[in-house]
Amino acid sequence: MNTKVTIAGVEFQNPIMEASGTFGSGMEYGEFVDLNKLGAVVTKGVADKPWPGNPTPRVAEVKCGMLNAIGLQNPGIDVFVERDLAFLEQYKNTRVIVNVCGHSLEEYINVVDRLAGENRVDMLEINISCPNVKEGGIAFGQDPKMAYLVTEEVKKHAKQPVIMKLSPNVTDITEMAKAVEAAGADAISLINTLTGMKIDVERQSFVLANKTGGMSGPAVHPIAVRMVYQCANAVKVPIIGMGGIETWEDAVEMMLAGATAVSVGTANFYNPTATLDILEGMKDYMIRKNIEDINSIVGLVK
Amino acid sequence: MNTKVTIAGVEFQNPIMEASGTFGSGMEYGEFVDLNKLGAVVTKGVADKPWPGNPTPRVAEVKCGMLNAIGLQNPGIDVFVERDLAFLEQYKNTRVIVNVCGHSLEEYINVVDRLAGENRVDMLEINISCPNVKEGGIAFGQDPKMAYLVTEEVKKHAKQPVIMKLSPNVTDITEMAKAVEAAGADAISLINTLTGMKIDVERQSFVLANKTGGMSGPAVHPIAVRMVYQCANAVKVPIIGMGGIETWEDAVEMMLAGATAVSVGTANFYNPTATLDILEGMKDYMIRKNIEDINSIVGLVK
Amino acid sequence: MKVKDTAKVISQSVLAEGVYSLIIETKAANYAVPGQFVSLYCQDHSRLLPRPISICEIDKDVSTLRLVYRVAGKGTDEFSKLTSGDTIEILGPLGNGFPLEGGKPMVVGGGIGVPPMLQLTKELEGSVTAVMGYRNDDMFLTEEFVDNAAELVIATDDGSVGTCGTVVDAIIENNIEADVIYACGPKPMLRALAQYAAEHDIKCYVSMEERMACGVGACLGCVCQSTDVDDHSHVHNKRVCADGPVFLSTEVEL
Amino acid sequence: MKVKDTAKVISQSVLAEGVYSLIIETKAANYAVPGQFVSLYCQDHSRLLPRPISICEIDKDVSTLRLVYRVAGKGTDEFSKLTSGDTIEILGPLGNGFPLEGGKPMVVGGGIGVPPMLQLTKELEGSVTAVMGYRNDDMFLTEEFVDNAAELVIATDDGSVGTCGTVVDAIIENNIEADVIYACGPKPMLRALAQYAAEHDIKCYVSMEERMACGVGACLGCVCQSTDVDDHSHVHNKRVCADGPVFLSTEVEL
Ligand SMILES: Cc1cc2nc3c(=O)[nH]c(=O)nc-3n(C[C@H](O)[C@H](O)[C@H](O)COP(=O)(O)OP(=O)(O)OC[C@H]3O[C@@H](n4cnc5c(N)ncnc54)[C@H](O)[C@@H]3O)c2cc1C
Ligand SMILES: Cc1cc2nc3c(=O)[nH]c(=O)nc-3n(C[C@H](O)[C@H](O)[C@H](O)COP(=O)(O)OP(=O)(O)OC[C@H]3O[C@@H](n4cnc5c(N)ncnc54)[C@H](O)[C@@H]3O)c2cc1C
Ligand SMILES: Cc1cc2nc3c(=O)[nH]c(=O)nc-3n(C[C@H](O)[C@H](O)[C@H](O)COP(=O)(O)O)c2cc1C
Ligand SMILES: Cc1cc2nc3c(=O)[nH]c(=O)nc-3n(C[C@H](O)[C@H](O)[C@H](O)COP(=O)(O)O)c2cc1C
Ligand code: FES
Ligand code: FES
Repeated sequence: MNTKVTIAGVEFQNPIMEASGTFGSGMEYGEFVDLNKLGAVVTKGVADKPWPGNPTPRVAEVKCGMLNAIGLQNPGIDVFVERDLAFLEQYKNTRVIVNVCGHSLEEYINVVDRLAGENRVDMLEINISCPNVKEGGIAFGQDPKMAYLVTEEVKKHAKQPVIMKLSPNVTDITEMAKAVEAAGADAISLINTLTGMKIDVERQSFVLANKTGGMSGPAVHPIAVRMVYQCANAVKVPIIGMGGIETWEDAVEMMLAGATAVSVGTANFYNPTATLDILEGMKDYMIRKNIEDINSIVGLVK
Repeated sequence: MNTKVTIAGVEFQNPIMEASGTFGSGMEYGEFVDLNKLGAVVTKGVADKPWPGNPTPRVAEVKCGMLNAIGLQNPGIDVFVERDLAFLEQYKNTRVIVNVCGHSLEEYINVVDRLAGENRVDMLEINISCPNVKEGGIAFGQDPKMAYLVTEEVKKHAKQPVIMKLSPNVTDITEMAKAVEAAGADAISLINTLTGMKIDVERQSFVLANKTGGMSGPAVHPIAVRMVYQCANAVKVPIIGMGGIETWEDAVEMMLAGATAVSVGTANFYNPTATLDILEGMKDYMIRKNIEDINSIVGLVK
Repeated sequence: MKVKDTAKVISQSVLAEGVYSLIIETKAANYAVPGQFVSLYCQDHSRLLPRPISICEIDKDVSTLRLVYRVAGKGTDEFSKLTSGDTIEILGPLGNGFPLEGGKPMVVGGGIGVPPMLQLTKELEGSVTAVMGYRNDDMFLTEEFVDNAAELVIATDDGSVGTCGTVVDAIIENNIEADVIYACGPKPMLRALAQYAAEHDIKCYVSMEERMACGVGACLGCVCQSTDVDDHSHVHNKRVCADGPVFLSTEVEL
Repeated sequence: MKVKDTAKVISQSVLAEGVYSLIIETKAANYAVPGQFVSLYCQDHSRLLPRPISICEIDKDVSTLRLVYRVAGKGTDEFSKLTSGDTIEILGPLGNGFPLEGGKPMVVGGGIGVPPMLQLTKELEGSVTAVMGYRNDDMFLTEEFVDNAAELVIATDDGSVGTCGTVVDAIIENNIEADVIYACGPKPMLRALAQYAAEHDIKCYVSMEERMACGVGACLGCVCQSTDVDDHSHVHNKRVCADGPVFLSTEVEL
């Protein structure tokens, strides 16, 4: 039985990753999950300098999901390299994907340059759906021209293969996928969170200090599957699918729709072993369905 | 205590309506709900001729929601006027909003013209988020220029005030709202369904015959609230808010975000008395919070 | 009349592997006829849509319904854990039910299509032949049919009991005669029966299945293709929940 | 060590209006210290996020935890229906807990901040003064504090028992002396206490609350503003779930 998948020349022992921002750099979940068994650890978004993020409350529960407005709090690339990358050094079987954020193109590039010499970094995931980017504003992830530009520029500097992470808050996701593919992206990942809002009717005020937040969890899964399917039929680059995956069925569904690998985000919060549980379930499915190679189900449903 | 709201000169005894397509023309729910107590009955989309809709399965359950791909099956305007409008004649307290669909601008206009002389019709709701429209394609509800055009043309023919029903599958909902307002829309309603997909991992095939379907129910509520809020702060025309409303809290939340009235859709399917339950809950809230006039909470949270 | 009701669970038992018999007390029982169904709602609020389940037996004296179902997914799995004293939200009775015709009736059930034929058998006049198809000898409700039908004929896929094959095989093998057939079961079975009925010029009623949302005819989710134009939309789509689930086999595309 | 566990409900009882005492058996008990909390998960799958509840008592001999909580919404309402023999998913023990310092301790609880002070009171050395604030005479856990603290002082909002006013009013009124204060309760109470402690040069530990998602320090959802740069992100945001919930009153913005 083969569970190995390859994305832009990087081989993953299995297609199960956790989603950026839901798992830190793995340290906090090390008590529950043998990080060495994951396909990849995708780190929390890192910028060139420490970011304080948004005021609290930053998280809110919604039906079958949650809103978050963390605002990309992170320690900056220096601490990240010294502490987080050093920590990840010990997990040799697992690939490391560093999620990169910035307020401006320049800030993205600073991080990408800084990581160029880091062997422990297997891939970069460029988050162009930051809520508060200055230069180009939210247009980075919502305007195909801007997305093209960022991708092109990042590709000039990057020493590792580049994954562009797309926002679902767009009219036509395939337009975005095509733009970043045309600009040289090695892979795409989707979906980031859908912008939502929650109001407390008793206090008559927003639940989140930031008013709006990104919705994630099972509630967004059908939208994610649809977008992965659309992109798989619009571009040739491999896709990492995410959005509401909590069981092996959800993961398999995403792969049948066209994802080469999947990320698990919000589910970690209520099931710390979600990633490995999903991996086990997927293997059982392969046995039951006589699937020799997991790659054979990628995009099977047309 | 005042629960009356006015939209484009039409007075509603209360702000609770049911959402188009989830309630027929009310006949089937008459056993559970005294239609005379609703703010309005919003009918299933009607075209100029009978439409057969899509093949089955047309509905699928997703977590905290559902997908539908009915494909706007309807008996056409002639049967609708004779049977459905005649049936609604008896409910004098309740306003009647007719939801209009078409494959082309011409077909919309045919329906609008045909309804011009019908006194029982208080308002028109123009559905520009049909999945299968020919002329302009899905662009009707996803391209502000097309939305402008449809609105302008409909307004030329309509004898009743016109509500434009917007699709949430767009990058910037305020752009759409502004376009239809500029073209003369008297009100807007949102949100229609979010496009989603479900794949059966055992049968390795789409659950819906149509592959994709529109997602509705509690899962979409936070997105609907966000979009209503954004539009309320971008346009002056009144807003009818919908998307996942199942309790009075959800309805109040939508009004606090800026909706003058609300529609209840999917919730009818699991609670046939959802509309009236919500109305009762809203009245209790008004008493508890000392709210004299329901209009005072519209857009209260800024 | 339809009611939305909080039904009381009287008892639940296992009839065969994964097949449960649930008895609930509900005022819906007072209005029910054989062939109708009820929508059951999940307690877990992440699952919103109704689970339509046919009525297996009706006891108007004590206002109870018996529902027999197979665990097919998360909803029915949830129901299988109900025990005496629990409650469950239901909507019903829904649909048209079987018309009780004159002449010699044959009732045919296949798999989880067996249960709805029981109440029908009890209410039909004349000597009823019941033809029931199962996968294997893990059968259910056979005693009830022995008690209530004039004759019980069994077919199993693996031949462990009765005719080895389909219900149509069993009908042919046993040379069963009838003026009217009532049937519920998987589509291929209904299709074969409809063809058999057409060839032998027998009236045949079939109970259809489709994914549902409202269960009351409003959403147009559950249509099946009909040979004639339907009353609702004037196309060729009859609503399984409101115009059916029981149709003449000649009325619908099988 | 933290564990994700299916805990067994041993018993549940009502202590005051809307206040429940839940005893669960879980291996998390073996690692727990006073001031830590556990995340409780809802059975209803439409509610995904954890409900953090402080540990009120720990019995390592039988691996049980006592949790005392107020019904505040749908999740706690769900928990309030648990009875002996049920199970509940938990994650814990989480957070740092109170450090057991030397000197004369005073433990202060306000409202639903009372429960976590009980296990602390039991584990502190020296004669503990417990100062507990309630809304009115519908109090809870007072007997337990009488049994375990050297002294119990009560404040109520309506003056029905003890000092009429806040816990700080009670401390002043009763002239309570201490070398270290441990406190849990609403933010205004913690703020007043911190000020009192600063004025009297007393070390003061406060247990903080914030909305949580992961509960283990990974998501950065639950931060509070800290006076010093934090270890994780090198900004001024300490994670309540991992760096807290217990902080020195001088460490955090109140
Ligand atoms: C009129 C009618 C009568 C029925 N009577 C019986 C009966 O007496 N006994 C019995 O065991 N089963 C019966 N069924 C099938 C039963 O409704 C499904 O097995 C059940 O809904 C599965 O729910 P689940 O949550 O376990 O499965 P899931 O697959 O988790 O359900 C997901 C969704 O799909 C729907 N669904 C899944 N399978 C079916 C199906 N076959 N038909 C319609 N909707 C489906 C569910 O209602 C739910 O909305 C009947 C179906 C219909 C339409
Ligand atoms: C470290 C810590 C310890 C706590 N200890 C106790 C305790 O011992 N006893 C007790 O009664 N309560 C305690 N609380 C508060 C308790 O967590 C909330 O009352 C509870 O989560 C409310 O859940 P709900 O579903 O009933 O309310 P809902 O309002 O329906 O909850 C919706 C969401 O908001 C979160 N939430 C709501 N209120 C709070 C709150 N005050 N703090 C954090 N999250 C909240 C919920 O966890 C959930 O994710 C503690 C909170 C924290 C952070
Ligand atoms: C608390 C939280 C923090 C997140 N932080 C990041 C981030 O830093 N960078 C990023 O690209 N995505 C971030 N995301 C988005 C997730 O990586 C993922 O795309 C999204 O949550 C959908 O997956 P899920 O439904 O499985 O959570 C975050 C999500 C959550 C819930
Ligand atoms: C089964 C079904 C049919 C629908 N048909 C229509 C329709 O004919 N015209 C229309 O404008 N919207 C239609 N809608 C969209 C609803 O009116 C509403 O905008 C959407 O479902 C969100 O509300 P909800 O979450 O409360 O259901 C339909 C929705 C459903 C679920
Ligand atoms: S389920 Fe809605 S019409 Fe049948
Ligand atoms: S709740 Fe995730 S860091 Fe505290």
